Amino acid sequence: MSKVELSVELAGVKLKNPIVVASGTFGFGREYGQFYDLSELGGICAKGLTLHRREGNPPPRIAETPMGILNSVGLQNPGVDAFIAEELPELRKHDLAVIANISGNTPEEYGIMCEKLSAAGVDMIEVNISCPNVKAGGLAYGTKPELAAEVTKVAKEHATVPVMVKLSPNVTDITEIARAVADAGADALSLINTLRGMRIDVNTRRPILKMNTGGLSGPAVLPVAVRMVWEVASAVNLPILGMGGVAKGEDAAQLMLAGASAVAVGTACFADPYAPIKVRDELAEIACVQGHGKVSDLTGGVRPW
Amino acid sequence: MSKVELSVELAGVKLKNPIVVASGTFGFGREYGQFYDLSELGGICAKGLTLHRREGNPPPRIAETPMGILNSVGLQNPGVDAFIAEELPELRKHDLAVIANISGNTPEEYGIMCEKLSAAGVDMIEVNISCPNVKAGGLAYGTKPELAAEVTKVAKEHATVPVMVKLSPNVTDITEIARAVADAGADALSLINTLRGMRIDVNTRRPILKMNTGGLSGPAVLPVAVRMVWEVASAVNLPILGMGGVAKGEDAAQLMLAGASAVAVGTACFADPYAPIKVRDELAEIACVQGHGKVSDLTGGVRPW
Amino acid sequence: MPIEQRCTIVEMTPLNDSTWWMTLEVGKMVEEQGLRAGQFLHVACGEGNLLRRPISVACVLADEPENTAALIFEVKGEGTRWLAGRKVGEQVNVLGPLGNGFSVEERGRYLLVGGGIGVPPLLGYAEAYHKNAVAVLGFRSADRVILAERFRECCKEVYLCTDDGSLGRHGFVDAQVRDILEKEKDFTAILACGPKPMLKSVAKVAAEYGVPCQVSMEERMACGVGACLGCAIQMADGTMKHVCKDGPVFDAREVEWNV
Amino acid sequence: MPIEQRCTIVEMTPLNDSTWWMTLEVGKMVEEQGLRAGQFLHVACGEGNLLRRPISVACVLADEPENTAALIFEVKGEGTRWLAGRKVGEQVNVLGPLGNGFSVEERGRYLLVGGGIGVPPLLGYAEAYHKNAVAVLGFRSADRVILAERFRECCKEVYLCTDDGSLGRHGFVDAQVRDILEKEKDFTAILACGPKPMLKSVAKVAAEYGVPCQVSMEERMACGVGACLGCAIQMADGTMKHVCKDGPVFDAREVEWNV
Ligand SMILES: Cc1cc2nc3c(=O)[nH]c(=O)nc-3n(C[C@H](O)[C@H](O)[C@H](O)COP(=O)(O)OP(=O)(O)OC[C@H]3O[C@@H](n4cnc5c(N)ncnc54)[C@H](O)[C@@H]3O)c2cc1C
Ligand SMILES: Cc1cc2nc3c(=O)[nH]c(=O)nc-3n(C[C@H](O)[C@H](O)[C@H](O)COP(=O)(O)OP(=O)(O)OC[C@H]3O[C@@H](n4cnc5c(N)ncnc54)[C@H](O)[C@@H]3O)c2cc1C
Ligand SMILES: Cc1cc2nc3c(=O)[nH]c(=O)nc-3n(C[C@H](O)[C@H](O)[C@H](O)COP(=O)(O)O)c2cc1C
Ligand SMILES: Cc1cc2nc3c(=O)[nH]c(=O)nc-3n(C[C@H](O)[C@H](O)[C@H](O)COP(=O)(O)O)c2cc1C
Ligand code: FES
Ligand code: FES
Repeated sequence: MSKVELSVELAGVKLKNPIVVASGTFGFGREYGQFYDLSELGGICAKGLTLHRREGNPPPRIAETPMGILNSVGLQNPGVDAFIAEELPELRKHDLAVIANISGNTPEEYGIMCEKLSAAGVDMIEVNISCPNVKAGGLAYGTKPELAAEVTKVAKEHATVPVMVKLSPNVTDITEIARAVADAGADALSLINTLRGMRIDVNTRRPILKMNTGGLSGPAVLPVAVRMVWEVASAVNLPILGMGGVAKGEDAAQLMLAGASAVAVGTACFADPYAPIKVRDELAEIACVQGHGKVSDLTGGVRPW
Repeated sequence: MSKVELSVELAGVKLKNPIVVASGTFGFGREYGQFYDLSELGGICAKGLTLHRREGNPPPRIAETPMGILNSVGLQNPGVDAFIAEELPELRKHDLAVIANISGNTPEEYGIMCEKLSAAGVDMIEVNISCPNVKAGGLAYGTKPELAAEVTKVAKEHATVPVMVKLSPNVTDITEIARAVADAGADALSLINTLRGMRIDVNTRRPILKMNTGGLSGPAVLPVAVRMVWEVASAVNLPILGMGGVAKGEDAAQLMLAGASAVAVGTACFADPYAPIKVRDELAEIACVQGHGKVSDLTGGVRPW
Repeated sequence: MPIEQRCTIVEMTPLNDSTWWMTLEVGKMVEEQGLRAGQFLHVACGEGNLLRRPISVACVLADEPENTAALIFEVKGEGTRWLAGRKVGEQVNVLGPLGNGFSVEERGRYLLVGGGIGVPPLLGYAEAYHKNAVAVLGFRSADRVILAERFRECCKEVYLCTDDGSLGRHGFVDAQVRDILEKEKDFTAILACGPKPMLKSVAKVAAEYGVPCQVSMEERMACGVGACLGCAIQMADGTMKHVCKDGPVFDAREVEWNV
Repeated sequence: MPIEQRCTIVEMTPLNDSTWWMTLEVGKMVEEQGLRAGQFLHVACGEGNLLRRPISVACVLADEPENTAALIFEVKGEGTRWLAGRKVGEQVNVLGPLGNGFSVEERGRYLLVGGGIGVPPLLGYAEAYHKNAVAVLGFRSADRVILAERFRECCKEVYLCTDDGSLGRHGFVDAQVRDILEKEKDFTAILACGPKPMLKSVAKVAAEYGVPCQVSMEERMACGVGACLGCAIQMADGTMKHVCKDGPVFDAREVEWNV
């Protein structure tokens, strides 16, 4: 289509285009890989891994809200070893950056996973300190600067590939956490994870989710994501993978203008498996119409009043 | 329609039905009073007042987002004296609870306004410690437990009518603020105010709002409001005016089940001036179908898993 | 392999005051992907609803009308209300074929057990085993009954039950199933679809009489293709399986019923 | 007093590749509320868009067709795209009448100055002052021109300008306005509608020649009725006024142009 240069760099990792798929919304790529070649994507943040296999939370795990969804999947995954043995080789058949997403119960667990994944040759590790669906650890790491810094430090010590830390939006001041994580040596930041929310079935009087609350994602959260990416980009000097509610090229352009180097598409895939491809093409079109040679020219280009 | 008892009590103030209109979305009632008699409403939270007249923020002040809007009105208002002289008498011609909403630059300003408004005979005062659109004070009070407590204490000392404190959702732990405010003597809590967000015009590369960021409201925030009302209701023993994204009776029922004694309708009015009336009737219908004698039976009725 | 497709509506008929029969031209899904009854389509339900809605395929016609599938759905909330407002000639966007459908043998003898809106996915099986299958269909009351005539046309026997006794046998389907199995257990399997409590009781009766039982389960879905892990159900062995990818049909013995 | 009304679309005609003429049956708004050109309707634009869109009334017909109003709009984003997709016979939900419209005298002589999609709200005034008003209409280029014939039919004189010179005078409308005022200043007032930079230049020229000037302003709106204080514009005296309630038409001298 357009002649815009699509490739971008995220903490030294080259992405052939700035569209990545968000962790937990795209599995390990097998399912949506039935619809198109995964090489169309810039990268994949794989489903969140833990050291050991987890079955996740009891159902129901999904509730719809106005232009959003709540989920309480709770990190169901086969464990980091199974990922390395069974999923990574499959992903490597395609030409896209593979970003492993990890959650630990202790800083040590993060360290072990970083070692294993670095050795296995993923392109990047996304350290999830912000998943609101796990009782142990999880959210607490993402809301306390010292803990966030500690996890980051351990991850950096054990990883030989770039470490990206994923921030929670459920905080008073996201720049405080961003700064702590940056000071601890993170190579990149990704944001936002889900906002905590709840939906109640008024007939049964039960929360729809068995965990009572869950994480809100989808278009509803886009304005919060844009604000936080802008704040974080203004506060720290690290590349950002922006996400939260992206469903159109314009949404991705907003996040890039706010300061993101690349953009992840998550919930939008559920309505439309082709969403990441469409977002990529529309984004290229926007850059093209605006006369940019490269999409990366958008990054940080917002002109605040 | 149904034979459900609609009246509820909020910190000793009797509302003929649980539907209040949210501060800043309904002016002082004059405009929507052209569409129906304001006596249809349980109450009105009047447009946020400051000690002195304010012109508010420069335009643009409104941006649309997926199922939400951002605003940066910034407390444009005629000042507390003009409200008492010109607006309160008009509102008093109708049969509804009048709740004055106040914002101050200092705890002292809150005190002075509480005195004046108590003397003028409003039914309740809603202390806004959470408006994200004002530079001085505003948000800071709502995000720091000690400051929130201080403002509450001063307000209580100067008010002779019940004091309701309005909480910000832009915090890591809303129960912490709620507890501080409860301990400082608040008679009720209202939540949620707007979530901070941003939208960028990708063609001009300018934020749409002249203030760059603004407050997100409307259906998009409903799941966050339900979660926070539930958390706060579980944490403190104060009546709650729930709000955030209510557009249907079911939404109001969710907030009541989560713990709200009454519910405010805000942004929904912009699309449909009759929204508060429809929400009221649909809520009554839900209570009726479920076989309740009174809508107030819904309050706190959620059965968490 | 699932595909995304805009399908033209060629029939839209109310079956009762809240249930619709919608026939869609599904084209390649039948020819190339082998769409069959008991699988489901993930249907986009208008701009106001972010998520697609899973609706089972009641039956598939390879011809007359060519390459069409019937979806039968009840209006529950906003998505199905939107769907019910569609008209013949309009298009709906669907993902499919999704899920597995019941696993059957060519010469099998099946006992079909459906409850309410769980009845439709059995229709294709009733038709496939012409005059060979036995059906037990349960509904809340006489005015909720759907598809009874069609099942009568193609089943060996059809037993109707209603919760309030306003038509057929008074009570739940599991009592009827018990009576049938009491007389003869010689079924290849029970194929059951309906609300979870019903499936649980039917599974229990089937186990008692040693008859294999397949159940079609429901869970709230996001992606519909196995990517989000949203539609988990608990298995008896403590693991989770996913309705959209591993189901919706499961062996009743594998399911953990006590949650 | 504004009312909420579902209005049937009785005409839907494209004026160029992105601009539509939509005639609505507005019933009581004309009879009882005295709807007139220059006021606006706040139009609900489908489930996907939370806010209504303000669209000016181009002209009102009390008869033939009875009690209708013409809205002329350009497709800009999702709301107007939805609106452009409506068909004759469908209904749209509108709030109105809203705002003030231009303030005019029965025997006045008006210079109408419109730019782009700011041209339509002047149409009603051109028609009301049959063969008495002078119009200056500016467009980006020849293919963007709308309503030129209709203005020619009812105005004394019509001057067309295009930014690129592809039709009429090359350049902006304010140059043309200057030339006209240079020859004769005897206008009751200038009535202007268009983008803010255009209004600013026209206001400047008007002030130079001492001709009263009314301008129709735009600002992003939520409620449309004066309740949310969203649509503020800055006044020269430092106060804020609101486009929906105090406007959209303001005396050009009252507006703060340097923001
Ligand atoms: C595999 C499968 C096959 C199905 N087949 C049929 C069928 O053939 N006919 C039919 O009428 N119904 C069927 N259902 C149920 C149907 O999907 C729901 O009734 C429908 O999604 C409700 O949507 P709504 O917008 O009307 O309700 P809402 O309550 O507004 O929906 C809100 C959200 O909850 C989900 N939801 C609500 N109820 C259910 C439910 N029972 N199961 C799963 N998700 C639900 C919706 O999908 C949506 O995401 C099936 C469900 C599954 C899982
Ligand atoms: C008093 C008034 C009268 C108007 N009359 C007309 C008319 O007669 N014909 C016409 O074509 N247009 C008119 N406009 C402009 C029209 O309202 C916008 O073009 C329209 O709202 C854009 O909506 P959208 O969904 O297509 O664009 P989007 O950009 O998707 O809209 C997003 C949001 O921004 C608002 N918005 C975007 N552009 C404008 C704008 N220029 N002015 C105000 N709000 C905007 C929308 O209302 C919506 O809330 C008028 C505006 C005002 C204030
Ligand atoms: C079903 C689901 C599962 C998710 N699982 C993870 C996860 O395992 N790890 C993680 O860091 N984020 C997870 N997320 C968060 C997303 O990666 C993303 O941050 C969030 O959904 C916002 O983007 P979106 O609005 O585009 O979906 C999950 C989100 C969803 C909806
Ligand atoms: C335009 C606008 C102005 C507002 N002004 C105020 C205000 O002055 N004081 C206040 O406490 N809240 C104010 N709010 C917040 C609302 O009262 C309410 O808390 C919020 O909008 C969430 O409810 P909703 O989604 O129903 O609108 C304002 C909201 C909007 C949209
Ligand atoms: S719905 Fe996503 S895994 Fe089943
Ligand atoms: S749009 Fe609400 S005051 Fe004008």
